[in-house]
Amino acid sequence: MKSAVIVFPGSNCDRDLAVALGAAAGRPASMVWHKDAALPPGLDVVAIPGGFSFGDYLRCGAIAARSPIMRAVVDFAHRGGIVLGICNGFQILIEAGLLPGALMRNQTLKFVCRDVHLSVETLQSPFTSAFGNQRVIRVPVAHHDGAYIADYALAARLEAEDRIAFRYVDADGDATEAANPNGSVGNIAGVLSDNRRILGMMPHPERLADPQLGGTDGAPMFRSLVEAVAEVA
Amino acid sequence: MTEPAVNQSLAADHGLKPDEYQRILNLLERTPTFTELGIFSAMWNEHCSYKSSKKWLRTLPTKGPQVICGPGENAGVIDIGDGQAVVFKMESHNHPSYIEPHQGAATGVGGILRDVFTMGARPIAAMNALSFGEIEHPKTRSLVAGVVEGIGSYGNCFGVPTVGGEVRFHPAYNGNCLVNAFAAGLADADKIFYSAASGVGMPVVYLGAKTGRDGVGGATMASAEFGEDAEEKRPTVQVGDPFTEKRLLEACLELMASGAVISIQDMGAAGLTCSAVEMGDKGNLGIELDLDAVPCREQAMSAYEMMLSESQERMLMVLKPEKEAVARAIFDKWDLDFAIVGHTIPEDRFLVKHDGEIKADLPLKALSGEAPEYDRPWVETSAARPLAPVPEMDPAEALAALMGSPNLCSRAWVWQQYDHMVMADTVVRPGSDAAVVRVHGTQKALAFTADVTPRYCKANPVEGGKQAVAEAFRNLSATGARPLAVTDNLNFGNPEKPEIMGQFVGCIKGIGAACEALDMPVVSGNVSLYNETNGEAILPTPSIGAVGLLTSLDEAIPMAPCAGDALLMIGH
Amino acid sequence: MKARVFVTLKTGVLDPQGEAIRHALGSLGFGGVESVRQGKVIEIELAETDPARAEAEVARMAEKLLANTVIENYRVEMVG
Amino acid sequence: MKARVFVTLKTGVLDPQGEAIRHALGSLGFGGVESVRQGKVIEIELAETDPARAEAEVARMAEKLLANTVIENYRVEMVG
Ligand SMILES: Nc1ncnc2c1ncn2[C@@H]1O[C@H](COP(=O)(O)OP(=O)(O)O)[C@@H](O)[C@H]1O
Repeated sequence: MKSAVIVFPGSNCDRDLAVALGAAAGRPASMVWHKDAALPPGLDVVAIPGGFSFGDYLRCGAIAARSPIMRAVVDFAHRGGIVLGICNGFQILIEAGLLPGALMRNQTLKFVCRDVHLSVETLQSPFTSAFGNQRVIRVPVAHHDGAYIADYALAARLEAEDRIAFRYVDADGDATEAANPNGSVGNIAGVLSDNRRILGMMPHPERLADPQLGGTDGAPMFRSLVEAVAEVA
Repeated sequence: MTEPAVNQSLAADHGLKPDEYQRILNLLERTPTFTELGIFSAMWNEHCSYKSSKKWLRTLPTKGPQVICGPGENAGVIDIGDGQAVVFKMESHNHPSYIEPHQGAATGVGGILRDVFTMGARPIAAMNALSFGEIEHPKTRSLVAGVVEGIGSYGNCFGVPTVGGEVRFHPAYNGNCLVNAFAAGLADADKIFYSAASGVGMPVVYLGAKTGRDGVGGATMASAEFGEDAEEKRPTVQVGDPFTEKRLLEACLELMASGAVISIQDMGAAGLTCSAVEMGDKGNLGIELDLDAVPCREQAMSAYEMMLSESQERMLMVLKPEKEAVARAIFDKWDLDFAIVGHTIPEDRFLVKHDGEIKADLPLKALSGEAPEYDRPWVETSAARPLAPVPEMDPAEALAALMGSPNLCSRAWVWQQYDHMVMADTVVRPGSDAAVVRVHGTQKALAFTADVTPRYCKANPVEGGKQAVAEAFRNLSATGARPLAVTDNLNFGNPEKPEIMGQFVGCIKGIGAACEALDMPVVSGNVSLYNETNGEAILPTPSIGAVGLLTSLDEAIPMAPCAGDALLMIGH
Repeated sequence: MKARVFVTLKTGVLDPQGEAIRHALGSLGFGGVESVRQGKVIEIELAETDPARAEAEVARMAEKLLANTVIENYRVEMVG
Repeated sequence: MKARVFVTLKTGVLDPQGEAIRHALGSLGFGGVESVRQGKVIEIELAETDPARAEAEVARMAEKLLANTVIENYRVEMVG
């Protein structure tokens, strides 16, 4: 798997994400600077990391979504490339129009950093196929603007098309209000594009993909990517 | 714009005592210019000169085989083996946080992070020790909310995990909260950067954000006791820009790797003044500055304003001239200002030019070397009154009351607002005795804790000082780490009062004795005095930030017990 | 020329910040506050001296960057 | 009655948001943007029907809560 991590000024989970991708793929991810106009050739996966691109000033992800490299990312996505956006990366994908909906300030108005439980809602995607029976996972969230907003029609369509990748749930797998850390509609934590090859999610699977950090529940996501890429090749 | 006439009363407005002003007149054998007066006031205030505390700080143990650099630089440096070093310091931002909690606390975090990365270290952990007034006090809630939000907003955006700290509530902080910020970073032991300039005719370069009129006079404010009108005066507070700081970090680390840096210093309080004087003083060189080249955010800034501005996210560097193009390209890449604003000169002189005029022409060494130093009178703290008898109560009720009390309840509501996992190396998260952060790419880890119990320090400063160090030591040990060294942030009231000075002296004696006994030298620190409102001092609060090393994560001791484990109590 | 761009949430989009302010005003004893909505105002100083051209330019800025038109409306006002 | 409160940073106070927007507009090819300042606008729906009383009440809200008067100015506008 050849992957690249896009680095914006203010990205701060770029290294973590590259480590997780690199560990799964057995080859390092390349780091691509936001001012570049093109992606390296032959990529399988483009990943947009968490952080505070451009300080998250104006709106989270808004300025990054309009930087030169994003035109190349949009082209890559339109050609069917696999694109993963985590946290700020999710916000950027939404601002770039690659995923529907909007992300707004957490309902508590506070930044929230803690572990949450997620249910893996679908295995039908290059990001989730390796979760297998492991349908409730524990990974951290760390964000201020993670409330996923979708109107009724959009939420219904995402549901009908099986494009909700993850939901916030309690340890038993129930999508309760208490399990929702930010006020997202329908406890939605991650969504897929209509071709299922773009995923945006607020939680950080890359932060729990190493036993020394207290868990590996995030690791299957990176394994899924490697398997999906290998299948095509 | 006409400058005010310089005389004793203007000097007094600058916080200079009559004998201090006389000292300046004797030194110069003339009246200083307005800009020069500003420079003296910045250099000679408590905050920069440590004039009340120096004598006592010198008594602290600062040496040990593990110490690469002790107090005196931007931060302390400790050897952690394998050619690596940990760089750390703690610093207060008390007064600014009381006036504008969010921005005050945020810029406090920004300042301490810069202290760490100017030395060439990438910050890997932050902590914060907070003291607020009683919960019921009308200001407490908004102060707590603002301070916690400010710390989070800065650290989270910058991308450093905030892994520990303290929160306490006590009426003694009603009019004067404490915000002490700690940061630690990692560097290669042979690639530490210091502030001493070297070489004559070397370019002095301004890096980072533009200069505005932020906090002009702020350093003076931070050292003056608050009066009734503190809320009315409302000096311009600085606004933090963590996004710029993050870029400044990346640009500085790239710059250092490029070999362009001779010396570097961050611009903190009275930025341009203190940083330029420090680089010259340490390198036994003079500095000439041409303020026309300083990148300004506002129009028509005077020399006085530029020399005293506290605008954040700025650095001053002495550059290897042949590397100018490389260095400039790095700052262009990160969209930051890069301007040559002067050069080093052979003679002992601080020359400041602006608009074709000489605005200041001072003997440079005297600015720090001749700063007043006081041996303030102090009295030993008298023995505390015995406590009232402890009421008899049901142990279960007592436990519930204790666990629900503001000072003992869970702090999760604080640390959950901080990204304590960014960088993906946090092995032990907040909520334990000390946090543990892995040294990236190795099996080593560092443990961090911040501790002090101010009521002990009030009752018996010497024992309270010892206790703070001992608690930090225990917290580190409990994770499996070997304690290495400490940084201290000494928060006290008005040192001109012998009882307060007595608390200060006592705490230092206790800290010194404990650090000596436990082989944990003090390698950096900060003093914040005049924490009083209407003559009411805070509790003596010498925060101790301590760092320990786990040579392998296999040595880590988890806190969560397993069913069936035996419970032992050790010690006495 | 100077322009102001007002960016506000579309009706129907939940505004947690506005809601929090309404609540806080209530606790501070301000009665009769029926609803609160929070938006942004962005003031832009332009070199352009022709009002019509400046206004059109600012509208393009709003469309392209300043507002997220999925959830926000914007309004441009020329100040002079 | 409806009121709008404009909250803007005092002159001289650093506005990182405005600066980032200015920079972004430049990269998007919008020339001639000399400065950008970002502020807040808070729209309040009040039960009060007397314009003068409503305005005075909103000014008090701004003073006490809506603006951080250490670094911000505010202006109240009645909409009707
Ligand atoms: N301001 C803060 N920021 C981050 N973590 C904090 C803060 N205050 C307390 N903590 C964390 O909460 C836990 C409990 O704090 P404290 O009661 O002071 O612990 P102890 O008494 O064991 O030193 C510790 O892990 C500490 O690091």
